[in-house]
Amino acid sequence: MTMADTISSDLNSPDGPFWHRIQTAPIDCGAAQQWLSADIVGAAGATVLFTGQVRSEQGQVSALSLEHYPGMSEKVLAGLIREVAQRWPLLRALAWHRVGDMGAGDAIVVVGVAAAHRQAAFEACSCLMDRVKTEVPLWKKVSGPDGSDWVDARDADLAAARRWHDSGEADER
Amino acid sequence: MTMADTISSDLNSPDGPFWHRIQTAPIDCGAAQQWLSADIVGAAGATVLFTGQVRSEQGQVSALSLEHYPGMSEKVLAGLIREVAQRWPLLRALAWHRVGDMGAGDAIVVVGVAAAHRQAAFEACSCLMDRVKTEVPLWKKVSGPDGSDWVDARDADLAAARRWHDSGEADER
Amino acid sequence: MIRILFFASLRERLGEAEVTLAPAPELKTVADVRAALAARTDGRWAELLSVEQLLLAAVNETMAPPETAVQDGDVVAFFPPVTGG
Amino acid sequence: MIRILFFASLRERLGEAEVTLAPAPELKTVADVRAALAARTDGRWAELLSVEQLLLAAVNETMAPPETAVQDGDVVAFFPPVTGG
Repeated sequence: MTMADTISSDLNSPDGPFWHRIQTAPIDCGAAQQWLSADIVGAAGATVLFTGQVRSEQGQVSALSLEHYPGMSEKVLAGLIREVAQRWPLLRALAWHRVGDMGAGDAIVVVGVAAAHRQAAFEACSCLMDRVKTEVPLWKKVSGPDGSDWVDARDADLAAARRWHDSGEADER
Repeated sequence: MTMADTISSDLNSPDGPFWHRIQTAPIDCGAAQQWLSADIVGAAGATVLFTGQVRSEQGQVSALSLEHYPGMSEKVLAGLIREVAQRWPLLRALAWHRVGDMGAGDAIVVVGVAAAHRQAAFEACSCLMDRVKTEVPLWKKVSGPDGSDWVDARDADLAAARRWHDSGEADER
Repeated sequence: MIRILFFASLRERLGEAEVTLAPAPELKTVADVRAALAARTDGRWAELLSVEQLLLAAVNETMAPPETAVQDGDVVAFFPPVTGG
Repeated sequence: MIRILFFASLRERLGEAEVTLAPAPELKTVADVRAALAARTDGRWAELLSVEQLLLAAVNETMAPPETAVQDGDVVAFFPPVTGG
């Protein structure tokens, strides 16, 4: 029950409109973009893809290790996608999050959406990412020349996530 | 001087931080994402990539043809990237726009940025795209079962671009 | 000479992509050039270049409002509002 | 039994990833479970689970405020604020 080292089961799938995944394997951002764009009916005019990568912080970070709560992390991720897709008219949405050990420059997370129009795509992707940061049970530990330590949650991230609550969604639940 | 059918010269380059391109060849969105993420110093924590694709509009659009003003379109695109990079701290930015003939589902444009933090990346990418839509000399003509016609400019696009003027940039010029 | 370019629907409806005008004392601005073109009586010039039409202009590849100065050797372009992206 | 999981820095500092508590009349809520754990006198339980520590909780893989009911067979998890993305 320490660091998750298994690829979680995919109840969702690349064949449906939503695709979430917690994975130890490196994230293939190109594959994510390709899947988002592959809308056979041609109804998607816009895709927005966000990637978060390990920053080296001027050499202070050489490695990053991500722990999650297996089972719950997948469930929360799937729920966030569903909620965001209820608020904006999305044709496709994905959220892939890596766990385990990675190094500077590696992709930690990729979040993307496809929609008919760009405004909805930008807003939905931004909202989904803000909520992934603050609601999915994932914890970062960074290692550098001075040893390793757990990353503290940032107030700025909580404030960013609250923006979306104030303007609708959460109020309706 | 009708439809541009040449790939414009690249005064900018993949080796620098900014990369704009007007091209007749299909756009490779995966390559765009890869270039954005390839930040060797590891200072970029976030990338946001937008793609605009030809929508079929329930079969009303079978083909799209894009005309541009060769020379001016490249110049304006380069200028927009520079302006956006002055407003947000970007590590990389690209804007590739296709011209000529394309079909439903094809990528028309890809715009992307890399930054240390995600808020800046989302805002800069959204601003750059809004300005590309309203300032670069490009014109769409769509063909469908009922013939072909030029696309009218949308008030919503002008309003979207004005958002960024109201909140800073243009006021400072 | 002043080179004048037309793009997109304007080019198509005029049936011309490019014309030239000899520099003249009364051609001081973009608005003057447009008025000179609209004064042509052949074809649809008067209609398509009239001030009622929503057109943009550029001088030497830079967006130019009607009052922008024009001189010998300049390239002036007229086109409808842009629709890229 | 009630299964209790710990994650990240909390797991590391406690030196435990999982414990179990026998159901009891006084263990009605998440807050009760936390208080029972904080009452342990061995190691750093009192310090790390005290109400002063900012911790989140989940019951059966759903985020749960302190007043959430807990019953026999539930899985309760405690962890620090999340830092993914």
